Amino acid sequence: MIQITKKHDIETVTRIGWSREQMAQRCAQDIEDGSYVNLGIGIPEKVAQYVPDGREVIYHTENGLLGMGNSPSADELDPDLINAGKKPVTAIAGASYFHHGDSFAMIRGNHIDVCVLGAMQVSQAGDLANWSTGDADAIPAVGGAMDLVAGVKTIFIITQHTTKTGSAKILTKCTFPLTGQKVVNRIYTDLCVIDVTSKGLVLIELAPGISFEYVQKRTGATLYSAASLTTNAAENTSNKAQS
Amino acid sequence: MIQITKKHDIETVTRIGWSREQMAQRCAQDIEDGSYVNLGIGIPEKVAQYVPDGREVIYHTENGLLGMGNSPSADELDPDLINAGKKPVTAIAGASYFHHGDSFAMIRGNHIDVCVLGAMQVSQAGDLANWSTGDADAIPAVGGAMDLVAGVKTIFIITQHTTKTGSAKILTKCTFPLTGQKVVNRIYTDLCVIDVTSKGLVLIELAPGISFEYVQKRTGATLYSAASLTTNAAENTSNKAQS
Amino acid sequence: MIDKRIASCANAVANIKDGDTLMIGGFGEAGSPIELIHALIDHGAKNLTVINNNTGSGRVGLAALIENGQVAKMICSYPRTANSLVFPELYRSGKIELELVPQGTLAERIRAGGAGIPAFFTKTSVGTPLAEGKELRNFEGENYVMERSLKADFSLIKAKQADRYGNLTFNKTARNFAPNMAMAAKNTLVQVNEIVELGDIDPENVITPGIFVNALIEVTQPQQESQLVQNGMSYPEINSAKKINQGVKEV
Amino acid sequence: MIDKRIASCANAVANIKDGDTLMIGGFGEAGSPIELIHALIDHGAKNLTVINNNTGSGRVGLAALIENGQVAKMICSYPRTANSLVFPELYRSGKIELELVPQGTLAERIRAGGAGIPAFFTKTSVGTPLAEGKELRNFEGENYVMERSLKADFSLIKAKQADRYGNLTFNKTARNFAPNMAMAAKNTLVQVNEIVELGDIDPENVITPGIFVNALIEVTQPQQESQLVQNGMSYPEINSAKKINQGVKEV
Repeated sequence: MIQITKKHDIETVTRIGWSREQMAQRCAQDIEDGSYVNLGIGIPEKVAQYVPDGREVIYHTENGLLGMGNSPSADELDPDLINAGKKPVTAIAGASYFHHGDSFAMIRGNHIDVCVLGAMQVSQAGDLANWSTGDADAIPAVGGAMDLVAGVKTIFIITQHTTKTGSAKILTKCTFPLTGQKVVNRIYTDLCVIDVTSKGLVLIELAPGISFEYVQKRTGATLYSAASLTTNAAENTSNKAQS
Repeated sequence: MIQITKKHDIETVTRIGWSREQMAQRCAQDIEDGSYVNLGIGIPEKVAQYVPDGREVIYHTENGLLGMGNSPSADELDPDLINAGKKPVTAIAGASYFHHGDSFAMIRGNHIDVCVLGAMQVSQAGDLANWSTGDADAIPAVGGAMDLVAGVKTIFIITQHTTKTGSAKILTKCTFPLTGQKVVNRIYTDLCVIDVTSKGLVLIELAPGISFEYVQKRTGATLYSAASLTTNAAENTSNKAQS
Repeated sequence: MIDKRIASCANAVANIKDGDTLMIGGFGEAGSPIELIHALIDHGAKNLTVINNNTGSGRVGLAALIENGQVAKMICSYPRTANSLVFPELYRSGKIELELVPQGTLAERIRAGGAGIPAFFTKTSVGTPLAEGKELRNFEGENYVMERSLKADFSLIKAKQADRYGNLTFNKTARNFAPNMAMAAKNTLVQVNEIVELGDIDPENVITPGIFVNALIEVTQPQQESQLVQNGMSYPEINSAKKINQGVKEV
Repeated sequence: MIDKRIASCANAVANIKDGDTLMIGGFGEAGSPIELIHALIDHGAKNLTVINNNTGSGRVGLAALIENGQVAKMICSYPRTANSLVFPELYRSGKIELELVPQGTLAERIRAGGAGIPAFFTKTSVGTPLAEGKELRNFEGENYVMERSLKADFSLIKAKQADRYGNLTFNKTARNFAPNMAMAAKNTLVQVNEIVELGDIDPENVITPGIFVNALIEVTQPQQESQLVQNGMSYPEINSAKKINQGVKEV
């Protein structure tokens, strides 16, 4: 979260909480060894690079590849080998290609363990809105998002805690058209980590220097504090971020 | 059809009409060049060997092979390469293997041109009964028959015109449990060839020496004579059979 | 004799009629049969319904077909991309219809069309605007929406290898919708990089069996959509006979 | 680290519980995972529901599992074959339940179970006794029957090659139900002729991606059901440790 303070006409921009990289890094801690994982476009893509050493994770891209590797070097590049964001990728040893029917059978049939996606809004019930603002003039486009949230076992959301204008994105009820109902399991924001539980939104971890009250003020739904709430000391984590 | 005549205690067994081989041979004339064909167990299997030279036909076996070839020689034999009757087969150049889901998508999705099957009973509406006598003590077994008749474009039936005890198998209405409703297109018996049309059963060809009346007497439904009814001269065809 | 090889893309698309429904393979440019699409622009069939995951990019391939006014309706999951110039404008001005379908539901509706399944149930889109007007049904405590199959008059796809029976293999993620689309159309037209002898493709590795294929056109060096877009090309402007026939081997 | 190799068939089947639903691959003997089935006989789990196209032959493999009283119900399309001794007797004496399903509907119900589709419509069996009690529905003038998906606690299948991720290839028509069953079970146990290195199987030629596989047991020289039947063998009588472990390579 970026805070802008005006004092004597001098703008001071201060970063509070986790950066995009740190959000991806935090999320990556929760990707277990041996998982089959689908990463959405944007910050979710960054999760792969932070999965802790020693864990073997297989990446699925819904356009038809299990075992997606890194970006290709110039001579590896093949326009026929792309990810769901239509960017060139590679395939690891032990990969497999399949058609869309089979790829979405994999998704719809609950075979993928984790999907990490961005969000426009998340409700306290775990409803997700991430494909349309409902603007009549917008070109509606959904891609595989509705299939992923309906079919993948665990849905992680990575998102800024509020919109650029400071409005809450985590709400009692979404106002944008839904991508899916009761689908989100955990939310990683720049301020905290929140679990979606049957009792409501439970805050399980705070970014360095962030308080429960600070987060609650910027959330459009009631937050509960986990018994085991982790508070990260500001200095510790900024060290981490530099390392 | 076998006719048994008793005279002075001497039984004379006379074959009238087409033999099993000739029925298969007659049916094979109607398999067009370039067809995808599924052949049932029994007489239908024999059709492949009589398809006229110069026609290229691809055989499908529903357990997962398109491009089934002949029986294997001893050293070609692989118990993993079998047909729907669980007999060893071979695969031609240009064959493909697929799983049951895909194989029956091929069938159900109307992609196979012709299926040739045996019958217990056929009705004048084209209903087919060929999987069960409805006998309470019998072990019911259906295999792929219901899928084939529901999905294949053209269904040819090869059957003896009557049962061993002389009862009609071609009927106003089947009495045995159905395999499918209104599915049969053409029936090849030892006595004749019959088309199932919206107007009823139309006799289009007679075996050598067989008359319309002879067939009608052994049929449990009204037959109509095709304008173009082919009558095969007895001597001609018996020559053919010897050649 | 079964020989599905056709001399040219123009011959292959000749029977497409005004008002037909077409499935066009590809996810973005990967698997897009650009030479077949350009032949269809030359052909001129109008009032088409086109099923594709996207709506093309730049002013070539599918985007050019749309720009040329041949498409009345798109059925797709993601009609905008980084370089999508044509569709958004036509859509906003009400000149083209859009049926938006979740990507997996789109794939399964096509698969169902090819597999003789008129309708199926899926959890995807339940509780969202894309389930509106569709039948909902509860199975074992969960809600599902009923989706209908999709079929087409023609499918236009791109493959890597083919034999004269029409057995196909694909290249990497260019496979995407092609095997499903090949099953769901009355006529499947395939532009293929290489036509090989019968038996050259191991029967274990055939992805699309020839039974689903009607016509094969060998295009040994297909144009790359992203390169054409990058070079600011548009179709039919790039339609000098020489350019288009590059790589098309007459058979 | 993802390594799905398991030391023995006994280990693989250890978690199968009384009352579980099992899918067992194979069409006749082709693709039948006979070593896994024999391990399940040793294991002894009872009151099983078994989904297989047939009911086995002779007194080995699936037939032996049934004869051993472990199967309460069979879901299959063709429960009798030339050498089927065990099932008919038990069925006639009311000791085993049978759900008869057309072969293609069986395959599609399994495929649906793996693909997250709770129900679909098919023309197969309309107007026959096998459609009785099922919902009929008219789509565009044709009647279809609604069929529900099938899922299982375990699938037991046989493959040709595997890598440690569980990517599989199959041999010829032994492929049959295995790829669909691998998708439809919570746990898929695979006996495989050969375990190869990651990358040895071309990603284009993987038939079952590893995501659908839970355990791999290398059985380099599996027993051939027809030979055992021909030799009048029965299981567990042939269960000398030596015979059964023939060809099972410990990993």
